[in-house]
Amino acid sequence: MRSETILSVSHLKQHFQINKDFIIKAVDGVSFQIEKGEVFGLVGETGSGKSTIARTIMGIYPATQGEVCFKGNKISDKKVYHKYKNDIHKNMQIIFQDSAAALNPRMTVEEIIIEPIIVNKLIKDKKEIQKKVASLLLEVGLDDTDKNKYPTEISGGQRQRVAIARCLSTSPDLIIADEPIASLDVSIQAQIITLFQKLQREHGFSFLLIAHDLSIIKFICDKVGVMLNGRIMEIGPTEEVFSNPTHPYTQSLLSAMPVPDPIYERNKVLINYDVRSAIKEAEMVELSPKHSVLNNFQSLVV
Amino acid sequence: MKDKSILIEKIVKRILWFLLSMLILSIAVFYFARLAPGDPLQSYYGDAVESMTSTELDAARVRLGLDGPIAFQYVKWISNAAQGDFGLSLKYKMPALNVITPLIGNTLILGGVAYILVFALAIILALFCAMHEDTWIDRIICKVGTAAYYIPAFWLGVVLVLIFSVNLGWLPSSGAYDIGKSNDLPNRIQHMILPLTVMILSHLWYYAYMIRNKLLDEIRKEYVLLAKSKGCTKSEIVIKHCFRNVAPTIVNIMAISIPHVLSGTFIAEAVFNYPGIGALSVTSAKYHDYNLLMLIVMITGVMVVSSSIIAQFINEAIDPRMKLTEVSAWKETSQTNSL
Amino acid sequence: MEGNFSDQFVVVGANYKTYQVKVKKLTLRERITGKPIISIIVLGIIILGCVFAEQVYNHDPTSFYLENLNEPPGSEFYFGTDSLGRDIYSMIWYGGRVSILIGLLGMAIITVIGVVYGCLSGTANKEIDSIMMRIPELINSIPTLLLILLLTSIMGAQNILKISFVIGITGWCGLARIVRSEVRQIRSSEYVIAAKSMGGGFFHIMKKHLIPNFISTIMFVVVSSIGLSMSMESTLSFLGLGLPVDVVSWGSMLSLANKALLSNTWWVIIFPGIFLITTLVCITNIAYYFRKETNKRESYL
Amino acid sequence: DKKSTDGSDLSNTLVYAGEADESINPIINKSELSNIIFSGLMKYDATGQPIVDLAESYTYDEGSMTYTFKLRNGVKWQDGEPFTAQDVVFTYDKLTKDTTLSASVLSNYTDITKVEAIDDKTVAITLSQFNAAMLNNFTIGIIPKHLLDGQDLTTASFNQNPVGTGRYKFVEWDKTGATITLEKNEAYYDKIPNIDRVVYKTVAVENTKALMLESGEADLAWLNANYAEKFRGKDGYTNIDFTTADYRAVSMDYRTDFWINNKDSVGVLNDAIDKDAVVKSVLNNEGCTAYSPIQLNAFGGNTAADIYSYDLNKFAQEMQTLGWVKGDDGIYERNGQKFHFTIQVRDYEEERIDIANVVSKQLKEAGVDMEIVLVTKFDWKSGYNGFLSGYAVEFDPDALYAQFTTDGSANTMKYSNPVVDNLLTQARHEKDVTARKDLYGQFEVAFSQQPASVLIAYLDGNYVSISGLKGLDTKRVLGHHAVGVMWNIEDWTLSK
Amino acid sequence: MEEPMLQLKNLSVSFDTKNGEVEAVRDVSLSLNKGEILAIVGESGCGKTVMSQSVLKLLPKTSRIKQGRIIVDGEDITDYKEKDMRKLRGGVLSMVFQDPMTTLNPTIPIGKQITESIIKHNKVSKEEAKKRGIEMLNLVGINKPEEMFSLQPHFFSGGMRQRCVLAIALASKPKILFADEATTALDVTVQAKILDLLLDIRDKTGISIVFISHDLGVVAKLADRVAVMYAGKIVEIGTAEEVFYDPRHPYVWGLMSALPSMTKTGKSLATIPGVPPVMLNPPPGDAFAVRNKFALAIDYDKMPPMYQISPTHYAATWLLDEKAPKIERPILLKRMD
Ligand SMILES: Nc1ncnc2c1ncn2[C@@H]1O[C@H](COP(=O)(O)OP(=O)(O)OP(=O)(O)O)[C@@H](O)[C@H]1O
Ligand SMILES: Nc1ncnc2c1ncn2[C@@H]1O[C@H](COP(=O)(O)OP(=O)(O)OP(=O)(O)O)[C@@H](O)[C@H]1O
Ligand SMILES: [Mg+2]
Ligand SMILES: [Mg+2]
Repeated sequence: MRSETILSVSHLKQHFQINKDFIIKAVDGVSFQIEKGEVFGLVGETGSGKSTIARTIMGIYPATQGEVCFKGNKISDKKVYHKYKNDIHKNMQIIFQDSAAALNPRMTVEEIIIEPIIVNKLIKDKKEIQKKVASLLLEVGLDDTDKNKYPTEISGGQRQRVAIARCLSTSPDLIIADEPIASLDVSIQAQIITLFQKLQREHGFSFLLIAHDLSIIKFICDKVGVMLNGRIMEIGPTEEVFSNPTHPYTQSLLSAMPVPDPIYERNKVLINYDVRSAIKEAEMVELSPKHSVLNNFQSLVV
Repeated sequence: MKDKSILIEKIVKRILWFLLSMLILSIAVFYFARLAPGDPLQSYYGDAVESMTSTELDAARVRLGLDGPIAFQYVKWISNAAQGDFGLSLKYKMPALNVITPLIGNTLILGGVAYILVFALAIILALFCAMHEDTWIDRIICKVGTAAYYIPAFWLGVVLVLIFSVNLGWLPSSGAYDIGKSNDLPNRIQHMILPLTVMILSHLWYYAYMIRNKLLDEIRKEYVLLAKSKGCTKSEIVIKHCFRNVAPTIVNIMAISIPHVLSGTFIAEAVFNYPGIGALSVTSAKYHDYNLLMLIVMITGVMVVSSSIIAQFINEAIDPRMKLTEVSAWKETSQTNSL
Repeated sequence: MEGNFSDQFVVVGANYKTYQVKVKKLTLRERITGKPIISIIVLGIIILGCVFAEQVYNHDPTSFYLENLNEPPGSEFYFGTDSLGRDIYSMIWYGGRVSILIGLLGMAIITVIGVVYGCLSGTANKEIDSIMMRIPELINSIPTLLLILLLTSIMGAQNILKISFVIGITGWCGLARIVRSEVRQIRSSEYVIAAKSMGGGFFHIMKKHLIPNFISTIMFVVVSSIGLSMSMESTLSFLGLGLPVDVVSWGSMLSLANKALLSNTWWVIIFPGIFLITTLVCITNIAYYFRKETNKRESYL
Repeated sequence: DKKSTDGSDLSNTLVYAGEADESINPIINKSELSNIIFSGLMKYDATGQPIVDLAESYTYDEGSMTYTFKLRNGVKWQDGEPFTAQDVVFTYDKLTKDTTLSASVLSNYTDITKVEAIDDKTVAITLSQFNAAMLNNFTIGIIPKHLLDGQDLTTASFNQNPVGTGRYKFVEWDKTGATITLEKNEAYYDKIPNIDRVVYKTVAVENTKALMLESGEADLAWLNANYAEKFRGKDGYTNIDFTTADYRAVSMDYRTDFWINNKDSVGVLNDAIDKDAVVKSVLNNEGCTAYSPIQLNAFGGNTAADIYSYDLNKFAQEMQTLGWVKGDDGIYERNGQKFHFTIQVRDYEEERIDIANVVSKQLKEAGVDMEIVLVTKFDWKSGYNGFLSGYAVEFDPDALYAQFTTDGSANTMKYSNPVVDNLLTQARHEKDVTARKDLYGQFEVAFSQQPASVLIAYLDGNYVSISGLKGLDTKRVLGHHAVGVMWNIEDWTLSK
Repeated sequence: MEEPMLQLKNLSVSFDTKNGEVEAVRDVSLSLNKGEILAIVGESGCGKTVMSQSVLKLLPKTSRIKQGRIIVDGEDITDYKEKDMRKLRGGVLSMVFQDPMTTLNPTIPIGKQITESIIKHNKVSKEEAKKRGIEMLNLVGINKPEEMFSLQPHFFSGGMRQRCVLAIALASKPKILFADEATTALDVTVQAKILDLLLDIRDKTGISIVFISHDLGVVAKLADRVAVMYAGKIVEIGTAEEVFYDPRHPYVWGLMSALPSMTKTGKSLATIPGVPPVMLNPPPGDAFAVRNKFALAIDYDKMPPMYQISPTHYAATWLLDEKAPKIERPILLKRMD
């Protein structure tokens, strides 16, 4: 059976007009698809447009060009978006990097978790809601006593769990996670990643996972896209991209990835990639059915 | 090349905005002033207006530009004003401009000196307090400053007069200068000491506290730690680093504080019988002296709007980041700017 | 306890014992240090005195005791009488009521206008926002006193409501600006984005996210606006724009300063002055406290 | 010598602190300054009787009802131009023919039908009917034709730069310093003053005048009773207490419905007001209670008109007779209407506010609600029921005519009483002095019975000067706001 | 043996807060040799920053050094007053902070910020200082340093700013550089370059570096020696090889196994349950015990001493006690090829 495409982004552009002479091309023609139950990773350095993609998909910014289809509906179109508004609100949720900023400090954990339910009027019965809260807390590994606390009273890891619980409360089909673990400690990171894995396995959620830590992408993602300056440089199954990085930028990124091995690290040679060497007009070239690379460098031999 | 055209465009934009603001301001004040009940003709003719016939009244209205609908009056006013004719003062029965001219200098001198002193002292005080945050001296200054700020200015003025003019006889109680001494600088300064004291005491803390708080925010920024780890002393950090960064804000505060300080001259002028447009504006509003009122409002408006434009240019010189954004001075400052 | 070594060196794994963090119970003293307790108490006393003025005063505050002009403070008239024989002591409690009422009304008007305007401007799009922000800028380019003069002359005879209205309507700009910038910040914060993306409407976001989050930031301004309104009232009284003459307020009492100081009746002027300034300083201390609370970061200096 | 011209030597300069003025022009407003800069055909003597001034002599022809003035020779305007009969004609033409002019004095001159210059030094003024006060009216200052011809008198820059024929000549109006400087007119045709210069300092706030006296910045000022009290017996100061014809009253506005309905209930209010207490407290005893608007005038003072006294029982009775009944709130009611009325009081006159306050309280206790509204300038359109007025009839009692006759030019309260109209008209045209006095006596009684206003008190004119100022003469009864103190300024001497 | 550049002897630093005493650094001893790079790793809140800032005495007034000594270049500076410290700061001790975006003064040109410290410590003329400043910019690898000298920070990218911060810190030739999470805010590619730069500078100038990080990968690249902190204490210290290839403390095991790069894809990560402790009144025993599946009973009651494993390798865990049961290390770092 062909797997179902949950999200498809094609030729998406997002340009910010700062003033008359100055446009930031935050996203400049990006295409990818996420199948049901798949974890898609986006890597790239700061400012490469990862968050902007996430926000454009969520409908926070109207797309400058290109289209976003959620479950086959072209939601980048305003009318379509409105038509499927309820479905989108319920089935697409976002988790942000900074759990402290993503949770309203004036709301209790419980209030935060049930906010999507209340807003979308999914459950009306008070008792039912209580039950739901309890089950969600359990699911993300929080204590029932935590529910009356405020975000400032719990640790960063717990906060991120609350954010996850909030997004699980509507059982979404797609979770967009924008650097959800970057602000966490190593030991807590592992807990959250494990939680993601569990959710994906048990509920079959699809993920769009944004990160700049390659090791995490490598660990959890089925597919990965490497971004630079608003464009995807290389996209493909994680295994393939990591074992056979073709684009020099991917190579440089991989070479820069720190590895906890002193001797290896000391002898490692960085691969430098000069962005300026890129050719402006370039096309994606397929290396394998799923692995493509942007041909904006000279040495590509297909 | 491109920079230059951007600059020109910016200046043009500012000037357009400036003109637009003055237009809106004049329309608003023109309209609102005329909403007030009471007959402007009475300011002009006094109680005699009672015995005037309706034809006489109509003729008088035409002569004074008070006939027709407000919009019509406004158009007449603005087209005259554009030619430098701001109409007749109803109370003083001479061109409004002539009423203002001999007095504006006084107010500008008093207000200007107070303005400079207030900010100079406020900055010094703020720097001092910020350097000694939460020590006893800072706390005392805060308390005394607050109390001084809240002592009603008019009351303070009277007390000062009683002490320094009446009892000690050191300083004159009123006026801008002694008879025949209009060119005698020391005499003028003598007359300004008490009004200045009142104006400074009643404004100083407001701004000192504002700047102090800005500085306190600033010394909580990380670059302070870097400066400190370089080996800079406290005062070097506050003066060379933090102060420089709050300078744009201070400039903005200064730009929009002009009406606030002018308000202060109203009271000082009233208490010390100091001839100036402050007292004049109170009278003009009370007497429905529309033309005079408009002129005064226009003058302060021009001062404020143009100074905020100047402030923006100064700020861009201090902090190039400002160039990227069109910051309106008003957005920058904190706290209420009332009084 | 010197236990058995082999007992001690046995693997027991995680969470064998739970350790409760001992959070020091704060003594009353510690709990109130840093809080403006004295200000609250003093203010409380003054407010209570004014609220129960009828019980506190011993003369009719509106009467002229024409036999007792300019009496110095004594056992009959605790704070003395003024040049028309009014009892200062009784007037203070009675007049404080008006002054405090004006302060509170002024604050209420400032807060309502400031918050609504700030929220609207803060949530509006860039163009509308920039237009909306120009309006207070324009208002602020006229000296407030002049503005108040204009408004009072439009509105005719004064009363407590009108004077509070005038003070309020000319004093909201600063608050609106703060609310606006707070709203701008909060609305681009991730929890608001999250709420939006889960379908939260404007009012939901306003109620649940915006207002609860800026309320502490604006407390300082809100509380200080009480004081500002009160002192503005006294200035207006001085300029002859205050309340009707038969309404006693601290402002109207203070505005007799000129007269009283010349006739050496210091009590006429000192007592209302002390009450006004004390009240204002107390209010400001409380406001400063709110300000400090919202900015608890440590100085790097 | 040079010293006296550089302006800073004040040893023979009188510094007078007074209220601010917008223009100095005798036609537009009568002020201390216009009185000494300008001079009229006639002037008042110490007792307030008109005597010749610019006119050397005059004759009155009963048949043609014409005054013929022979003008003094050699009089020069202060700018050097000769003073001629044309100037007189110009002035009176202005007063009688200029429609753009609207000054409160105009109705004094409505009887004039013709003004002509017979020659350079002779002027004939023809009336339509005899007017007993006309000689008084001829005291108005003459203005120079050569400077004002063809100009709008109200807005002419002349008003800030006046040229007259009086004892002092205008030197400078320093608006920046808020002073007006006058210098003695060396070319004056009569006694040249001793004091070289007069500097008039304009002051907006009443207490500033007292402060200026205290700190030596002023030599002479008119103070209210309370402030003047401070200087009594103080070293270096002299209190000069003039009698004035200036009284304070609660005047009603008979345009308003309240008084249209309750015209009969004005006089009775007198019974509820303890005027003595007002004089004692507010006026610090510097003044007396008032019962008639010409009580202190040579023609007035008919004690038969003093028909009211402070008596709350009597008041209650009268009110009952008038049909007023006290309501639950202690305020009288009649025909479903409360005895509540508003009066406007100007906010810069301390003693008026105090009077209003005390009176309001006293009335309140008696059962009448008088609400005070502070205004900066009186507003006749907003429907206030009255105002706290001040008037003075210091010279000819004919001033009453403009004030109290129906449609009189100064009848701001729209008072109308046929008896009063009749008496005042008669008196105006009565030639015999005793008969006139009798008519005014009748007027006082008639007025008392149905008063336009509730008269409260006469104020003394409490001037305070430095001790070195001598020659002020309290013989003269001063006018409103104690104006007229400089009537004999040429006799004053100053030593500092 | 050569005198160490920096020695901390039983250093404890506490904060007095409303809720009680926060023991941020507890009984830390370590030494740093000339030209050595010592990395301090540990999770958020474990006291890394407090420890390094206590050496420069940059901590707020609420802090105090409860016990222990700080010896810099043979000199005991524990009781130095502000005035004495000012001479040391910048001159001998220098610091680079985490976020290059906020640590530079936005309104002052980079050059001025660099020369400020040079002029302060070296009493040189402005021109001289400028020359040195440009040299410094050159050293940290900024192109066209003369032009960059007079530009404000906002003209620079994050990586360049961090280079500038480094230039400032190095400007007056300090002997010890503290780098507090100096590369955390940067992209991996930029980070790698800055790390190379640090190594390069160490080789050129012989400076000693205390490098604070929570990223074991970064530490592996840079450090000669590594100290792992947990809850204000150093739990293990040794050469990089020793700590990475032969860790002894269960916390370090936990950290290593939690790294995705140490785990096979598809397998689940070995997580450390629980959260790091609050430093307000920490528990009496090993603070890690409650999260440690190998915890011994004694861990809950008694603080483990530092056990020496090799002349350079120490660890504070009761597992190293001879009475303790032998426990198989759950993971072994497989060396990359
Ligand atoms: N609302 C906006 N208006 C203008 N420019 C924006 C806006 N949002 C993002 N940008 C710009 O778009 C570019 C891409 O930003 P984005 O946040 O998507 O990057 P990112 O890859 O998520 O970076 P990071 O790793 O720092 O989160 C940046 O240059 C940013 O400045
Ligand atoms: N000013 C302070 N007042 C009270 N406690 C403080 C203060 N500064 C730090 N602490 C506490 O000291 C402990 C150590 O903090 P420190 O900043 O050194 O941690 P860190 O290891 O640098 O963490 P991070 O990786 O987050 O920078 C923390 O528990 C913190 O709460
Ligand atoms: Mg991002
Ligand atoms: Mg840290």
